[in-house]
This record gives sequence, C-alpha cells and structure tokens, in this order.
Amino acid sequence: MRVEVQAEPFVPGEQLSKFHADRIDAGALVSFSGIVRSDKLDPVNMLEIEHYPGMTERAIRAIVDEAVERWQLIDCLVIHRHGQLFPGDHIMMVATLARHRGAAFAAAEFLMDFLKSRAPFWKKEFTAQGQRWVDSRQEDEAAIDRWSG
Amino acid sequence: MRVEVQAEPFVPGEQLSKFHADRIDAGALVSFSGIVRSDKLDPVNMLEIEHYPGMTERAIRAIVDEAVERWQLIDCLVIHRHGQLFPGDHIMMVATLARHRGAAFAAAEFLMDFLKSRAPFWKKEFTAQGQRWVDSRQEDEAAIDRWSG
Amino acid sequence: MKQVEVKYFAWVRERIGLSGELVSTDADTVRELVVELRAREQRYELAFSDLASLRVAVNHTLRDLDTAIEDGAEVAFFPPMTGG
Amino acid sequence: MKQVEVKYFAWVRERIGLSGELVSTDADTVRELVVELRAREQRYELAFSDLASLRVAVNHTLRDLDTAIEDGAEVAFFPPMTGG
Repeated sequence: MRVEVQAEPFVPGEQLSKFHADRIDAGALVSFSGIVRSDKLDPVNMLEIEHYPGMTERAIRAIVDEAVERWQLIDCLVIHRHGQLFPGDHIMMVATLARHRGAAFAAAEFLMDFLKSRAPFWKKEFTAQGQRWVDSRQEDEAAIDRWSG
Repeated sequence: MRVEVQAEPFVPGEQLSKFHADRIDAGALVSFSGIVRSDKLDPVNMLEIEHYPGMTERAIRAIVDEAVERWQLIDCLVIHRHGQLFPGDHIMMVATLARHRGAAFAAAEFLMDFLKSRAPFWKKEFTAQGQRWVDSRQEDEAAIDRWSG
Repeated sequence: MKQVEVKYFAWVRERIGLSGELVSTDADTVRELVVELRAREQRYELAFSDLASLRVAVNHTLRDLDTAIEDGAEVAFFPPMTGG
Repeated sequence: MKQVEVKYFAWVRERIGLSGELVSTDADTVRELVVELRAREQRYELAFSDLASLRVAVNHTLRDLDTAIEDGAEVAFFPPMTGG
C-alpha cells in the first residue's frame, strides 16, 4: 500500500508497471490519473498545489486503509504531487488491485472522491487574468455521501 | 481510438504511457486491465481464449464508438488477447481519456461490461481436473442493462 | 438453393467437430437453418439442443433466430460470450 | 494559559499573511479560539468572516468548531480541500 506525496513529476505508466507485481490471485487492475487541464478560452498557465505536510500523508493513509478493508484490495497505490504544475502534467494517480473488476473500479472511485475533499490539498490557478483559488464544488461533497450507504 | 486483437503479450503500463499523448484538454485518464487469476484450491494452469476473427474487431469498434460518443471521450484504447494465457498474464485492457473523471470512469466500466458479453471471445480453463469452458454469468447480462437507462 | 457459410465456436464447435462448413439450404431464417442442421446427425442435435444458451451472428453482427438469411451470408453459432 | 500552534492554509493564509503562529490562549474549544483571533485585527476578522466555508484540523485530523483544545495542540484553519 504505497502512498507518495511529492513535488517531483511521475509517469503513470511506469508507476503502473512497478505497482503490479505478478500476484496470481489478482484479476483486476484499475488506475486513474488526474491531469492539469487548460481551456482554450481561459488558458491556465500554471497550477500551484499547496498541502499540509504534517497531515497529508496521514489523511491519505486513512482513506487507503478504508478502501483496502472495504473492497479487500490486494494492493493499492496513491501518488499526489504538490508545488508548481503545468498543463498536461499528471497531478495524481491511484491504482487498485483486486480479485474482481467491480471491487477494483469501486475502490478507485472511492479513493478519488475522498482525495478530492478529505485530503489537505488546495489548488490555485494562474491565468492571464491573474491568480484564483479553485473552489470546492457541491457535487464533491455529494460524491462523498454516496459511500455511506 | 486504437483497437488491438492480438495473441502477443502486452504490458499495461507501457501501453498507458503510449496512449496518453499530452492533450491539454484532457483532465482524467482511467485504465482497467484484466489478469488471468488462479485459485489456490482449484489452480488454473492455462487459459485458452478463442475468438471470431472476422467479427471481433468490428464488434469492439462498435462498443468503442458508442462509448466515445456517449462520454465525449478524447481518446480510447482497447487491447484484447486471444490464444494461450497463463496465471498473472494480462488478458485485456481498456483506457479512457476525458475532460472529467466521471466520464472517464463510466466509459471504462461501460467498455468492460460490453466487452464481457458482446465481443466474441470464449474462455476455456485448463486445470488438473481437466478442461472447462468458462460460463457466462447472469450478472454480466444484468450489467449490460444498467446502461440502457 | 442458397449457399451459406456456417461457423461454430467454443463448445458448439467441439460438439459438432467442425469450425465451419459451407451449407446449401432453403432456409429463409436462422431458425429454419437450425431445424435443418439438427435433423442431420446426433452431434448437431446435441449442439443445438438448448437454443436459449446459443447466440447467433449473421454477417459478423449479433442477431436473433428470426433473422433472414440471404445467399452468401455468413452465419455463426456460439455460446454466450465471455470476453474481458 | 495554553500554548497552541496555529496553522493557516490557502486563502486563509493569504488573508492573515502568515502560514502559522504560536498562540497563547484561554480558549477551551476551537470556536472560542476563533473568537479570540477575530478580535485581534481586521485581517483575522476577514479570514474568519465566513465560518461555513472554513475547515478545521486539530492535531492533523479533521474536526469541527466544538472540538476541545489541549495545551500544545496544533490547530489548522483552511478552506474546503481541492485535491485529486
């Protein structure tokens, strides 16, 4: 269960290859990676991600532990960058390894929903118009609720 | 929109790196790969996958086209092996690239559900007890129905 | 008489003992073709004994038993698919 | 008097102009600490003006405003998180 909080870039494909040791009891491998997106009409030149060093890894580990227990994951990976990122850069990734595909998909979506609004990261966009903090969205909170059923 | 039906092995991480050209309008990249699984109690020595050469690629392309249109995918990849596979081997993978994570996840799950029971592949397991065709499961048909809403 | 290319996959292929054959038929639909094939021999009867567990493709597209057959068509019979 | 390590992130940090400070306080809860801080200066008043849009962590765990504060605690204030 590897968790990395880092300023350095990473390549999701390389991480995926490293992550998947050949476990013969695993049937399903899911990965997600989030990319810095820029719109043509309102280009983002840079994305700065602030985090809370004392808390970040602890918060992510708590989310990972819950996912592993809930879906009996065989393995789980979370990488999240902080610092200055540029359009096309990978912000973060998760990978889940499970016996069946339903569990691997659900766990990856669960991890994303919780990383989005329960891990102490804050994004600031730098555009031609200036700087702006990215607002949290109501649907991100709603996404959390769907897992409490 | 690359579709590969092949006997040769592939490495999901390498395919993921190749797949993701740096598109700045993409925000979310999801991959799934299915692995030959073997149980301790009932070990599978080999998995043989038969397919229908004239139809397979056409059937997969139809599924891909629907996913691309439905979730406005920026790109989409499907690789599926046939022939003899062994525990730990990757059977197939899908990757989806979209603006937002909801679309990338939904499209990947859609592709998997349809590849499972609408693409002409048939799996046969070789165990110590002999050979057996893998049965389709009722829930695979049910999984298809959830997309018709 | 139509000429139809008939293909068999997975356990349908194993039961019939052939992966495909050219069939001359008067059948207008897949269902009529199945009736003709079942009447041939025990192994065909066995392969087609449970129609609910069979799938049909006509010219590389999934169809049902009531699909019309044209001269030169390719008709494939196989169990439910297990890809992915 | 308790000594509390207070941390500020994102726009809370920018409004107050500090990433953290050691605070001597008699506050028993986070809510009481916020009242004390708001009373200090305009920039604190501004940072804490909308409590609904603030999140609190005590000793690196998300908590609410009614959480008790012990001597030596680390209390962090920040906007809703935007990871992922």
